Amino acid sequence: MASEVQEAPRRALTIFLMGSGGDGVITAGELLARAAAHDGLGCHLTKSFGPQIRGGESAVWLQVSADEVRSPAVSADVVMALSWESFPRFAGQLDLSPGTLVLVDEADSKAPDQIEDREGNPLTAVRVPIRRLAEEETGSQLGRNLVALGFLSALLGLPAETIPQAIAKRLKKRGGTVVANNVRAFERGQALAGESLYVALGAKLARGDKRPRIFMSGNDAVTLGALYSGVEFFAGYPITPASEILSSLAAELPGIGGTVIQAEDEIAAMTMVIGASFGGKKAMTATSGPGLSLKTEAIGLAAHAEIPCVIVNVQRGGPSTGMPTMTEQADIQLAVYGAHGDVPRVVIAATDTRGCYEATVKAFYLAERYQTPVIVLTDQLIGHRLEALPADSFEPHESFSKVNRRTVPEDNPTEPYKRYRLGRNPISPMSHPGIEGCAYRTSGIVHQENGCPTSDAGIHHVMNEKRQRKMDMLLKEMGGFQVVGPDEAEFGIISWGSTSGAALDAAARLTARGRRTSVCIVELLHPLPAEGIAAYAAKRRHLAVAELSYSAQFARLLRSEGVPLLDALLIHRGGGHPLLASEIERRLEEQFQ
Amino acid sequence: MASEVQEAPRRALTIFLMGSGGDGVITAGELLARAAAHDGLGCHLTKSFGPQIRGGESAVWLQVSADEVRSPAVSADVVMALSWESFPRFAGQLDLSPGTLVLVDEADSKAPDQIEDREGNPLTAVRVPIRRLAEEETGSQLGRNLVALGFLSALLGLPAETIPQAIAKRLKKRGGTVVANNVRAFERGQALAGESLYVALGAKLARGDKRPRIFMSGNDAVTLGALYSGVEFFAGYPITPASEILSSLAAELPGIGGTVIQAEDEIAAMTMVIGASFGGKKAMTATSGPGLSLKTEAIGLAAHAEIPCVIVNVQRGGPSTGMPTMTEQADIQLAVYGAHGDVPRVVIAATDTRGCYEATVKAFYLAERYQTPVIVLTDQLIGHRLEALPADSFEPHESFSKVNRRTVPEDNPTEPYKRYRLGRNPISPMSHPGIEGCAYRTSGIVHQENGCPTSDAGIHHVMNEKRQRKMDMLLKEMGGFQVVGPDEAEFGIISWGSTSGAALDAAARLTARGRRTSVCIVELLHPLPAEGIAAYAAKRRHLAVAELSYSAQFARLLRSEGVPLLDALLIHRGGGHPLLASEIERRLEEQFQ
Amino acid sequence: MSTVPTYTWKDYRSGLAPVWCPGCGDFSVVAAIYRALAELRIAPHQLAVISGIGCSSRLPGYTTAYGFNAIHGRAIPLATGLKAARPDTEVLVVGGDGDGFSIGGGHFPHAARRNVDMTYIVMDNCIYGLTKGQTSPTTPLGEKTATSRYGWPEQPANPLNLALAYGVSFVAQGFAGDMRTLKSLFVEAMRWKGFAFVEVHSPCVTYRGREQFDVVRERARPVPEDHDPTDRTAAFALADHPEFMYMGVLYKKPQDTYEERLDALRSSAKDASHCGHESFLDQFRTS
Amino acid sequence: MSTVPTYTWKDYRSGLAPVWCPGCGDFSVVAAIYRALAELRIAPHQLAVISGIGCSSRLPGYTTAYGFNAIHGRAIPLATGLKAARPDTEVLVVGGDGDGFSIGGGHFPHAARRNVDMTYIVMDNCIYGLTKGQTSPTTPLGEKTATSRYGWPEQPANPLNLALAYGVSFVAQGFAGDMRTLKSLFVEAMRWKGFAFVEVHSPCVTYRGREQFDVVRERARPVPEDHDPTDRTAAFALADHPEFMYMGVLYKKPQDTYEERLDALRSSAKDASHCGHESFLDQFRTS
Ligand SMILES: Cc1ncc(C[n+]2csc(CCOP(=O)(O)OP(=O)(O)O)c2C)c(N)n1
Ligand SMILES: Cc1ncc(C[n+]2csc(CCOP(=O)(O)OP(=O)(O)O)c2C)c(N)n1
Ligand code: SF4
Ligand code: SF4
Ligand SMILES: [Mg+2]
Ligand SMILES: [Mg+2]
Repeated sequence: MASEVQEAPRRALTIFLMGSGGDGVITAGELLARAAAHDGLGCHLTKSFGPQIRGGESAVWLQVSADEVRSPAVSADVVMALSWESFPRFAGQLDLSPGTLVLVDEADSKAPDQIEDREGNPLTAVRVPIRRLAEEETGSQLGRNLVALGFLSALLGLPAETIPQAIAKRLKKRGGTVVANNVRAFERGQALAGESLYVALGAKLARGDKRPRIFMSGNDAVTLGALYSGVEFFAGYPITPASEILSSLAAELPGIGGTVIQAEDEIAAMTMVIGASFGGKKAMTATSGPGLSLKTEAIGLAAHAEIPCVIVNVQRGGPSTGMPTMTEQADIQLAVYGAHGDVPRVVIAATDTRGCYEATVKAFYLAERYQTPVIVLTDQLIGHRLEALPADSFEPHESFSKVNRRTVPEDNPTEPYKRYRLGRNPISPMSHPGIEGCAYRTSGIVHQENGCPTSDAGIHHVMNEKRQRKMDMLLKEMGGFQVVGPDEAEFGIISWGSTSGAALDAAARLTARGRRTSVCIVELLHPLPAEGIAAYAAKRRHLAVAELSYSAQFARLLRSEGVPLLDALLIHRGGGHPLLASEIERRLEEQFQ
Repeated sequence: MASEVQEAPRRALTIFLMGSGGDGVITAGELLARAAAHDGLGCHLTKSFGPQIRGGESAVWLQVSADEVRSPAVSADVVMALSWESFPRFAGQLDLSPGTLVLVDEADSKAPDQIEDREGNPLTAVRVPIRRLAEEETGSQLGRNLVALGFLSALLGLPAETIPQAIAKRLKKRGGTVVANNVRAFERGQALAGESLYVALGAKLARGDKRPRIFMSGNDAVTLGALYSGVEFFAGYPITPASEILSSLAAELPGIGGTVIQAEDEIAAMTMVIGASFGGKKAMTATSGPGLSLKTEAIGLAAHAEIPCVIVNVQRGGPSTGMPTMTEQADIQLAVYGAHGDVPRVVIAATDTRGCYEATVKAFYLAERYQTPVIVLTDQLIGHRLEALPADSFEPHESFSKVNRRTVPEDNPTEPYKRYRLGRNPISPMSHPGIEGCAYRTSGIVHQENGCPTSDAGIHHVMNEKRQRKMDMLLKEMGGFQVVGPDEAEFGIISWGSTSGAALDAAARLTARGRRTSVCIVELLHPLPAEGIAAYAAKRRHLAVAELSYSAQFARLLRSEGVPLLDALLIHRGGGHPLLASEIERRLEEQFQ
Repeated sequence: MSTVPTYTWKDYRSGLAPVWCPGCGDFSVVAAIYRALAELRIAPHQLAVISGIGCSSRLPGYTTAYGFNAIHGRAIPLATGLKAARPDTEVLVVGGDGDGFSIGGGHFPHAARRNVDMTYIVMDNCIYGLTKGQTSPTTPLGEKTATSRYGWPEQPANPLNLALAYGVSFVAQGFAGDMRTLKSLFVEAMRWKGFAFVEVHSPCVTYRGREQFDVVRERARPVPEDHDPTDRTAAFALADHPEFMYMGVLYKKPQDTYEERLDALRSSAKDASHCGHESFLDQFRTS
Repeated sequence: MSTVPTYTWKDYRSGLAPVWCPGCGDFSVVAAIYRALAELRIAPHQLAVISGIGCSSRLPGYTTAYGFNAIHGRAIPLATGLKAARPDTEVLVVGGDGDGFSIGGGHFPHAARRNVDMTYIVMDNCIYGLTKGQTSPTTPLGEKTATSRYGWPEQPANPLNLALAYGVSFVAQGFAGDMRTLKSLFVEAMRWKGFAFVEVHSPCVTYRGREQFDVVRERARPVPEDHDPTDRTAAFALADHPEFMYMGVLYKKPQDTYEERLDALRSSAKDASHCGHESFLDQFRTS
């Protein structure tokens, strides 16, 4: 088998670890990934589950690399099966190739004698005594994940101590014997790999510099961003894949004087947020597609009454209940255009874990500065994926902390207070209960400067204008997109959100092969920096738009807002599985060869 | 004053009748308009109210014409004030000119001595003894509306008997004396006009042929269309300006075996409709903006589960509660793009009363044939406006009655029934409770052919495709737009919904002045016949898009779906008042002189 | 001579294997439903099982009936529309405490007021199972869950009280740990003409532990023999009992069903006026 | 030495003239609110009046307080958010029967369970006034309205029963025809620590006629002197009375407020762990 092992230092490796319910695949994956991150490797951990809450199949993808990992892979270098039984569930998303090393328990009766890839080519399958070793050390097959962990950690050449320390910490409560047994199971796994030559696969993986890392999901980064921004109020309703934000803030906010309410539904959550912000507090909610659909009416109210608030929407597969645990990028039109009437609102997108943090911080800044609802679009892929990041990834943002809160009038001003004062500056100070002399009444009905209802079409017009002018100002302030890649790129890919990583990887590979390609990542979806994007597009000889939506919602948005796409290649499909760098690359090559 | 009267036969006349609460302005306006319609005049009656439920100001615009009336006017030839008090409320929308004849009660102390237009030019104001005559005949000032009615009916040269007959019918229950008094008040008004020369104003109005007419609002036409289509179930929640559809169907449907439920909210209404349609019945709801926002999630379910249903949305001023009794065309993006995920649905638009009927009939046809939710967009202007139409305007529609109901499987089929069978025809027969051997389970979760849930991305793709292919078929079947005007028009106006009438009038006037102008009226907003519209656009030297939305939602939709508008002139503004032919005309002239 | 077909419980079980966690209370509920249906001899194609979203809401998929696992919280109005469309269909609504009392809580009172002839079975586990253990409206005060690390600060709702206040015409309580009683409650509920509500304590073993079975079992008592089920005040008292959970029928009082009232209304409409397309149009003719 | 400012009812009346129909019951309600506020000496800028949409929901505009005439049915959650954000603000929620029991009916039980410290005044006219006379959840069975030409086929909801079943800690009933009692009920409700609900019969003269004042007046009785307002079963019985409408406080029982529980929870959170940005981030450090 040694012949199969690449001798040149590899820069990246993908491990797929799968099992059935109770196999402890997720725990093993997380421990392995944390240790790899700590050892200086870039890494992404993606989890995959069956429909069962408990007892179903589960798997983790671990992508490790000497460089930053930017986009998902489906090809696996190593597949480790704790139960082969779960293989059919994942077969569709696994791209196995003759180079893939498949590790199967020697005692697994469900595994066929000959393991093949989708084309029927035989794969290198090795039987390993995982279960036997586990039983020997822990007296139970439950220790199998530790043996596997040991094996894989040796394979990655991770320092021998890191993981045993983590095991000890996790199992401390269960007593010294349990810890010792489990650590021994781990070590047997290590040794098992050490005896073989597979260890060369990963041990020789080039390393980045060894610095402590942060290993975090996008949803956690949203929470972090909200805490950094000083969120004071959160109301939400549980929904996959956004619930972690509610849970985390429910744990964090009360201790610093804030409030978290688990509302009775999404409409209540959204209107609670409006109420808290009417009360002068920084307020936020988080949801996924079905919840965003329900919030539509209330978001219109927030825009109309100029209520600052942040709405995080972690997209999942749709339409309707769709595929709650899988990703898609098809809530963009709802975010940008949902709600009756002309409703200016801000929509910004996050591309990865760090992006989730940044978008949230920006969202609070924009909401408070421009007194408007701001929708942050992330998705299941980045919401749930764990990424290793440099420890200083979340340094304070000078530019976005400068406006900490909406402008508020003074008590007892000399002139009568007008909530929606019209003037050169479309942003008018916002009072809140408690400020004397500035009480006002507002409503969802068209209002005058002082908030009183009116049915005067002229006032309707100037208030429409006021809200639109805020968007114009905001657009001027924010760049709204970012171009990565060679300056004079001939190929251009316009992308957004979690697909951007794949676009970047595709561009890098194309550029490496002589086709200079850059990527325009759109961060501000509304108001859209259409001019800048159009200018970028105009300079490319070949243009593609890449996104994970069956109906190409992003491309439609670009056209709608004035980016004429004309001959652009639209790379798009429905979700479930993320769009891959290889797909984008192939489509571009085919089209523009 | 005779000198002011045009001697050449007029073809159109606009009367503005206003008063305070209890003045009976609406009753008088309706009686007058019905009589005018019966006498062969084209006519539109538009009502306008203050925010009060009772006791506020109210007014009617009556536009009569020898030809069909197509679009609203704001210039008035005659203003009749039962109470001058209400004038400020309407001043903003009234376009008075030196030619306007203003009739004020001689006893009205609120009226100034000199009545002026907005520029301060003095107007022809005549003091008439309306109140005195009313008191003489009915013993109360409550009869003022009848005196005014008599006056205006003489002015329009309507046959002397028609209105007294109608009065007698209306007041029958209140006894002979009341009828006699009121008829006399009416006759005094007639005589008053007769004594003067004003009568020449309208009496000489050219007439169309005298045939019985139908005098009906758009909302009533929707109800009629639904009844014609055999609607079996309606669920709705009251909302201005759509409530009349609920009220009328609640009166009509039970008697023919159907069901109407006033639901607890719009979400309930929409899901009740889904339930009834799942049960195999033709089902429908009607709402306005805020309600459509709330239905967003459920519409996604209907599209995903392929449930036929019709959703009528009578647009009003937005965002949020906005201007409930005034018109706007700004729910188009919500209708076309609202809902998370990729949600194909059909959106069709109505332009006027007859259009409301036709769109509703088409909607049922399309919903049942393609098993999809169909949204019909109308608006407050056409929903509430009363129009005179030829008696044969609502003849059965051959083409749209051919598919009466979705295809349904037979009891106990030989092959296992699959609700979402994939095949060459994307339309798969739909079973319902009661059919033996075809029970199936469906859901909002991604489903397999038999309706069972799945998280297989491949199936997600083919089901996306199935739904999209239905839209492609539908688009091929329907024209989706209509071009009116000279073949080789140099100017083109693309418009939709209630603004189309103004576009047609603008085009006619421009053409008459030598600028050959045609109008492309888009009826199918989604799936959009983009190719056809683009071809139309490409042939015009100058292009404009006309709509009543501050943010130009229609123009954005055109671009989004692939109609490159490039240099087109976007004529758009927020609602409240409808877009006028004169505005469109002026903008086109300014831009393309 | 026509023969009434007979069914066994297996005739109602679909080929789809439940994805519920081993030990979940919902297994007994579906088993009791199969058996109640067999006893009532309801043909699967004459039955519709409607739900929202949740672990419990997956139940329709495990039957051979017409089924709709719709959107979260909207099972009741969907079923109301269906029942109005097909009054001959037996309509069963099933779901969880979150689905029914939280997001869907605004629909329950209205179906009750209308007295729609259907059976509503709630599998109450005092938690959000499907979304992994957040609090629900019936989670006890002070409990620690995924969304209440420091203890839940809200009083729970009492679903029986709600049903009684809403005027539900048949109110019962059951327990997944007692399948036999459950089955007979379901039989009675489905036979009931009008809206029947059965609150079933169906423990979530994953997020609240197996011991919930014991917790309920210890508090469970049969409805006292001398209880008058037509006495609403007495029913309130049983529902509100601080210690015991009374299993059985707490309240039942016949009342016109929605379907009957709609039928009556259709008759008076027919008597009162000409209805429908032609006569509606006639109102608008100027002559 | 600080002096407590005094206010007269006019200090709460805004410059906006009500657009209600002459004779509408809501005039008395707003008048009673002005007077209750003056008696309680609540500074207008320390007060927020929140509503949804409806004739009655226009009320905030007629006050000098902070006001939000929001969207239909969502006054309660909006007010809940506001109260959590500004616990020092006196929060008053006002609205109609449609707003509160129909579209907004899903929120009422949860604010009650939480025992949010606010006062909820419903101006119940058994009809949808603003949209011109459609039935509401409290419209009597058989009534003919804009949406029920042949008589309404649904049983009305009993708002007092709802409130009691929801666990509202203060439940009262008043009548627009008796402004004096109304004012004192409002004073008591606003003084109440926790969620206080006042069901006010406020006739819609336009769509149900002036005679509704008489209909209510005839059935109105003061709550019996010997009624124990902490006895919920007794309160149910009064609420359910087939003939009389008992005016006054039917039920009140002190209970921890949501604000108190949230405060307690904040304390235990502070004790339990480091919270906030830095410590949250630390959890994710690989070392
Ligand atoms: C509109 C919407 N919001 C939230 C969700 C997420 N969600 C799915 S099931 C559920 C709650 C499940 O709890 P319950 O109804 O008690 O059922 P259980 O799983 O406990 O049986 C939630 C919040 C959703 N699917 N749709
Ligand atoms: C989402 C939504 N649906 C419907 C409406 C229309 N609407 C406004 S007020 C109202 C009901 C008013 O009834 P109620 O709450 O009893 O107040 P009242 O006018 O009787 O005081 C309705 C249905 C709306 N504004 N928003
Ligand atoms: S999570 Fe709980 S409710 Fe859901 S299947 Fe598992 S045990 Fe049952
Ligand atoms: S319609 Fe009724 S509720 Fe509304 S203001 Fe008039 S009387 Fe009052
Ligand atoms: Mg539950
Ligand atoms: Mg009301």
